[in-house]
Amino acid sequence: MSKIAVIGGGIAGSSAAVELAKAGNEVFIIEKSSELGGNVKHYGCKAVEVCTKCNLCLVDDVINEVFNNENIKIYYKTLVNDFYGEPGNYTLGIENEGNFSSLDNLDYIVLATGYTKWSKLETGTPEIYNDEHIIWASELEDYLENRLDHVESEDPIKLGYKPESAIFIQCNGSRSIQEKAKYCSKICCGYDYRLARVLKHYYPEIDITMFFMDFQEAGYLQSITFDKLDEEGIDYINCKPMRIDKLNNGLKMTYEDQRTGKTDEKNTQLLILSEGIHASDINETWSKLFNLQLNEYGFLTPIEDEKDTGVFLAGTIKGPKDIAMTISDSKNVAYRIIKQQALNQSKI
Amino acid sequence: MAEEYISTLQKKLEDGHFVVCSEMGPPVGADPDFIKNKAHKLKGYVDAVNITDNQTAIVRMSSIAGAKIATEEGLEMIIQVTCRDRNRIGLQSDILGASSLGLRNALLLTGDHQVFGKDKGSKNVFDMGSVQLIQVASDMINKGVLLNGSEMEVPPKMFIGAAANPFADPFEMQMIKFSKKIEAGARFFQTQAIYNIDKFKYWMEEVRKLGLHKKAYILAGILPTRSVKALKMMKKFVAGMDIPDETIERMEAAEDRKAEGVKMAVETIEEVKKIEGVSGVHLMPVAWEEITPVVVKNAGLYPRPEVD
Amino acid sequence: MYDLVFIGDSIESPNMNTLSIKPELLVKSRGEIGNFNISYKNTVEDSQLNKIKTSNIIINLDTEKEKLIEDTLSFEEDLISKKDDLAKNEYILFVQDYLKTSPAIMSKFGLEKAITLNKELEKSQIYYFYRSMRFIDENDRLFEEARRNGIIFLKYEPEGLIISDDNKLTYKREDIELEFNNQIIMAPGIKANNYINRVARIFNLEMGPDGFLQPENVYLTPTYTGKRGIYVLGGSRGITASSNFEEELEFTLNEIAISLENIEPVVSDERVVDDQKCILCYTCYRVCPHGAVERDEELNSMKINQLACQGCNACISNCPANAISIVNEEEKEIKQGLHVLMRENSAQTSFDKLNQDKFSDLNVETIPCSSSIRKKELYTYLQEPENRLLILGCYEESCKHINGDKRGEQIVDEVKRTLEKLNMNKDRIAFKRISPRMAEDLDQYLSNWKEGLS
Amino acid sequence: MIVGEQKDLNEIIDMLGDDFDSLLIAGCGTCVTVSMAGGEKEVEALAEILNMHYKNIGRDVKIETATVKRQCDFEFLDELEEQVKRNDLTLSLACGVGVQQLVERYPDKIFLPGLNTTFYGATTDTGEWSERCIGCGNCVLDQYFGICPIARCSKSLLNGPCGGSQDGKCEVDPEIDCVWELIYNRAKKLGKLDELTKLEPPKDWSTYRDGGPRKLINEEVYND
Repeated sequence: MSKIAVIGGGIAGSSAAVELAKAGNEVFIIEKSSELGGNVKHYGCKAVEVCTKCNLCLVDDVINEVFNNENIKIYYKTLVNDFYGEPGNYTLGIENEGNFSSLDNLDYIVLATGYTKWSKLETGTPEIYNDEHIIWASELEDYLENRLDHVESEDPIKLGYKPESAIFIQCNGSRSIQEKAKYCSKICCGYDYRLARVLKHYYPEIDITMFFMDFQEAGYLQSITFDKLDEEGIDYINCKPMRIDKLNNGLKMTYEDQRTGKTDEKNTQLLILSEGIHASDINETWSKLFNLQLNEYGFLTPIEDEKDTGVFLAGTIKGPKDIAMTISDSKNVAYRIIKQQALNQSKI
Repeated sequence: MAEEYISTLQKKLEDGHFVVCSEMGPPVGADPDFIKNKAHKLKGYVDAVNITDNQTAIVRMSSIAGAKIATEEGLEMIIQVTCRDRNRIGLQSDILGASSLGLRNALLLTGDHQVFGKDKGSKNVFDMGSVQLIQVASDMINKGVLLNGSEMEVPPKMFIGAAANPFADPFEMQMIKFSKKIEAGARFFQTQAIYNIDKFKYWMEEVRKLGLHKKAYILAGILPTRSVKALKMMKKFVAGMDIPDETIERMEAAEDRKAEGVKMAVETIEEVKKIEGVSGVHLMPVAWEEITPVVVKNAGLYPRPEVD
Repeated sequence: MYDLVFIGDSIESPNMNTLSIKPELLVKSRGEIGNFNISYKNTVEDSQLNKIKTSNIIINLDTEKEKLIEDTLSFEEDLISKKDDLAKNEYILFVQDYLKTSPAIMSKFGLEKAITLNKELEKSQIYYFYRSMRFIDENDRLFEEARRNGIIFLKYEPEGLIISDDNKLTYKREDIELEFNNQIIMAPGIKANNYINRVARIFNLEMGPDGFLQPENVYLTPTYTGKRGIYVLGGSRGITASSNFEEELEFTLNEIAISLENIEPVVSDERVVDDQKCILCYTCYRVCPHGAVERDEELNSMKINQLACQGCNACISNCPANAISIVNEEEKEIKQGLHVLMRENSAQTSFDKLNQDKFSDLNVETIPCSSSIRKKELYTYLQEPENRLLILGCYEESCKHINGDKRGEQIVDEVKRTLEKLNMNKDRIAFKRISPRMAEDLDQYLSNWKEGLS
Repeated sequence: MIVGEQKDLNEIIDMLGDDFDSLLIAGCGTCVTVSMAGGEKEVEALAEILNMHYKNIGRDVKIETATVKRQCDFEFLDELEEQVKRNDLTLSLACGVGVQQLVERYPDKIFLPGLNTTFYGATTDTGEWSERCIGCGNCVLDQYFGICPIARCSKSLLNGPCGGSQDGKCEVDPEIDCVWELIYNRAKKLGKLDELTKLEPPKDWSTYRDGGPRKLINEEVYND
């Protein structure tokens, strides 16, 4: 049995904590906010008759397991501000609403502080994005938490109006050199597709267009392919729009249609912007505190072997991942620690 | 083939005439004039007329009774006998009765299943199937014995025919069954209605490969229609009917659909006439029997040859 | 005793005692996680059976690749050895996503091959036709490198790429039309392994879409089957599964390593079959989503493997002989009024977020799965005319017990039909699907239902 | 195995009538349990359904249940003696054989059938059974490569498919496989298609019901 601190109570931290606790370890989750669940804690279900494998159920399961496991202690509203010691005997300095204390005799540290949504960044969000007709995909996700699926309602997802058209722009804040995010965030196409299906479910007449660059395999949603999307009547346009203009009651998108090579326009009432996964600011602090490598995009990788340092990285702190991948990655981290414990045990 | 002719239909076929057969449905009722009227309209235009045996499993006047009435009006008739409603006792009895009434042609069939009719709750018999019925009838006629081995002093006289469906599946198995019918004693065949002429040509090619066209006469089934609806209904509901979409499109595009229906029938007759091994046609307009003379004339098959 | 048996190709698994069995040689499997008994032959012709035991099983069958068009080359072929022939072509045409979208792993192969070939063949221009590039591993970098090296990428719509019978390729867009008569190199069509059905039958596993082995279900990620201790990897899981092969492999081997240390039952209460009542009809075997039931060859009765059982009770509610029960199950007290049966981790999670006082007048019962409802008990409850029942299950494909939601709904539908026949109000029983993230919806629905509104 | 299905609920209620105060529902634990029509689970559910119904229409009826291993053997029926005697009516959820055995064992009592005995069949899917044999008394499976055209062809044709066979389906119902397609495919696979060219004479049906109700005696064990 070891004492292990998990920094971050999102999906990654919670998943790792559960596996470590199940193996009999004493686990401390250090969470900066007042609840577990991280970035997706208020996202709503995207099932429309059939589940679309957004994996939020898995998140809730993991969090329920955290609550039900006696080996896990959660520190809410707590920040980490110091780290010292040696492998097998680390100390973390923590701060809870101005009160400073420390966690001692820690055998392992799991860093799982996740990512930052592009929308939360100070850079890169043009003025027009404040328009009421433009929402972030994550805002729509939050709307869905309050949707009325089984109850008759004029406005089942509480948008405040019945949208006749919706446009999604993918790869927003990703695959862009200017945004310091040349990579693909891996999650947006799958999420946007699911959101589009929910919109189609409630507003069967709605006209949906997606601007995309390229299409990811949508994680474990194996049945999503271009062929499928075509069938569902979603219009896919292969480019990022060149310009967005305000209209009286909506927006005008100007884009170059690669299919025809011509410039075209399209109006919409609702513009949904996907948001790339960006490295969290705190990664810089962690890189110094825990001696980790910061890559060109701000994500972290270990410098020394994790097995030797006892400091492990879990989830999107390392780069873009969807929920399912984050869970399996974090469980893997836990398993590596457990294996290491077994090895250490056998040495003794 | 036999030197003496059992029926005029047989003689015309053996003389090498391109034969025209037609079909009539007896009434749901006991009115003999119904048959007589139909007979008058067909007389002179066709060489022989089938009279159906409770087709699509709907109760009608018996085929034998109807055939007798029509014969008296001067038509050469082909009775139909199906295995759905009678066991081997009834079937053999009917063949004897029909022959004694002077009816000389019989088309022996398995019969439509009763689910297609109005008496879905009836019990079917199917003591035998068409192949077996052909064999039994053939032995009655040629050997003078019943299925149970009893000999008859006066055996029946019948020219035996059967049905063939070039469009049913599995193709090869259907061909085996076709051969079996010939082996059992079928002397002429009437085919399912032809809309897919290419498939029919292919089927005839296979028939010729096996030399079967030399062992029995094949009459190509022609079904004149006058509406898109009828075509679509048949395509959807009549099992074993092969109606290409182009046929339906053609009918849809036609201004005068009746004329188009006749034209299509005539074109098909002209096509099948060119095929080696086709000895005639069998016209089977559904609920449009009055069109038979028109089709026969337009196809240049009028007047019909006379035999003694 | 092996730690792990691979059905199909073996994969290096450090510190584990493994064996690999070809799917065509697999004959029989019995038992459960920690103790599978497997019989297999050495060759197809062989009649001698080898019997081994293993703790875990990974089904690792490759997909079947088929050439979509005759006389083309494949992304997977050794193209370098054919470079002299290829050099005769002025243009070389790479095509992916033909007929069906190709998985990301195929883009990777295609890009790698195109880049290598481009370096070897100075005089040929490479065109790469695709509908969508999908990014895993190094694809991003490869794509960029390929473009930098002068490979021309052309994106097409389904109707915009035509390959004729004599392999002439026409590329059409509104503004351009190109025609080529050159060597085509294509991503192969991908199908499930030919032995998948055999393997599924032997292990009693539910099939997934397109003839692969993993049903669409959120709880089966990443490599689970419904059956504990049996995992599906790569080409046996699904078309796109190869894309994350490395991560999935590590995850699976780790899970196995943990299970080798200690395997706990998922449920604490044992489900048992009464061997005097069992008539061996195999209904439980067929309905169990976790492959936990098999025939007890000694007792001449079915039995439930306790480690494999995940407690959904589908076997109990479906057993026509009432032969299966939960050990020490307490007799339920029938409370009158409004009764809500809640699936434990979906509806219950949502319900827990609500103001409980508002619903204190409801009899709320947690059930492991909607398939656990028993017809007889529902009728017993509906005896009193004022009693009403609501069953809250999971959304399709998000049921932990694979298809328990559907079974539950079928039972409710049956009860509704009965009520209707008896001229009774069929809406006295209702089935609804609620996910853990639908608290708001559940709140309003329950409020309405209480008032008899729904 | 004998496959059965429960009669329509209202038919059962009408059949039971108004003239009784107590009812025994008797299940059968073999064939009809497998086809989920008359085993203990169905017996108990039906009892609750009828309880609910009689309560709803304000009638006081006492319902008991019992399920024996097989209703087609007297020895099992003896287990039911007390229950049969103390109830006005017995509704049997066995096949038609079981109901008649009950009548023979307890000639003074009334027994009603709760099932329709449908056919001899196999479980072809979870909750699905299909007819495979009609018990003609003279098996011909050797001639048709193990697939029975008597039971599985709508017209029991022995010499090949009728003209209504299309795309492997029967003209009577597109849900039914054309058995001749199955026979043909299997013959072809086995390389024995020529065996199907043999002309099959009319079948001797005297071993079927057409020879009158049948009885079978096993000389080896028969109590002469």
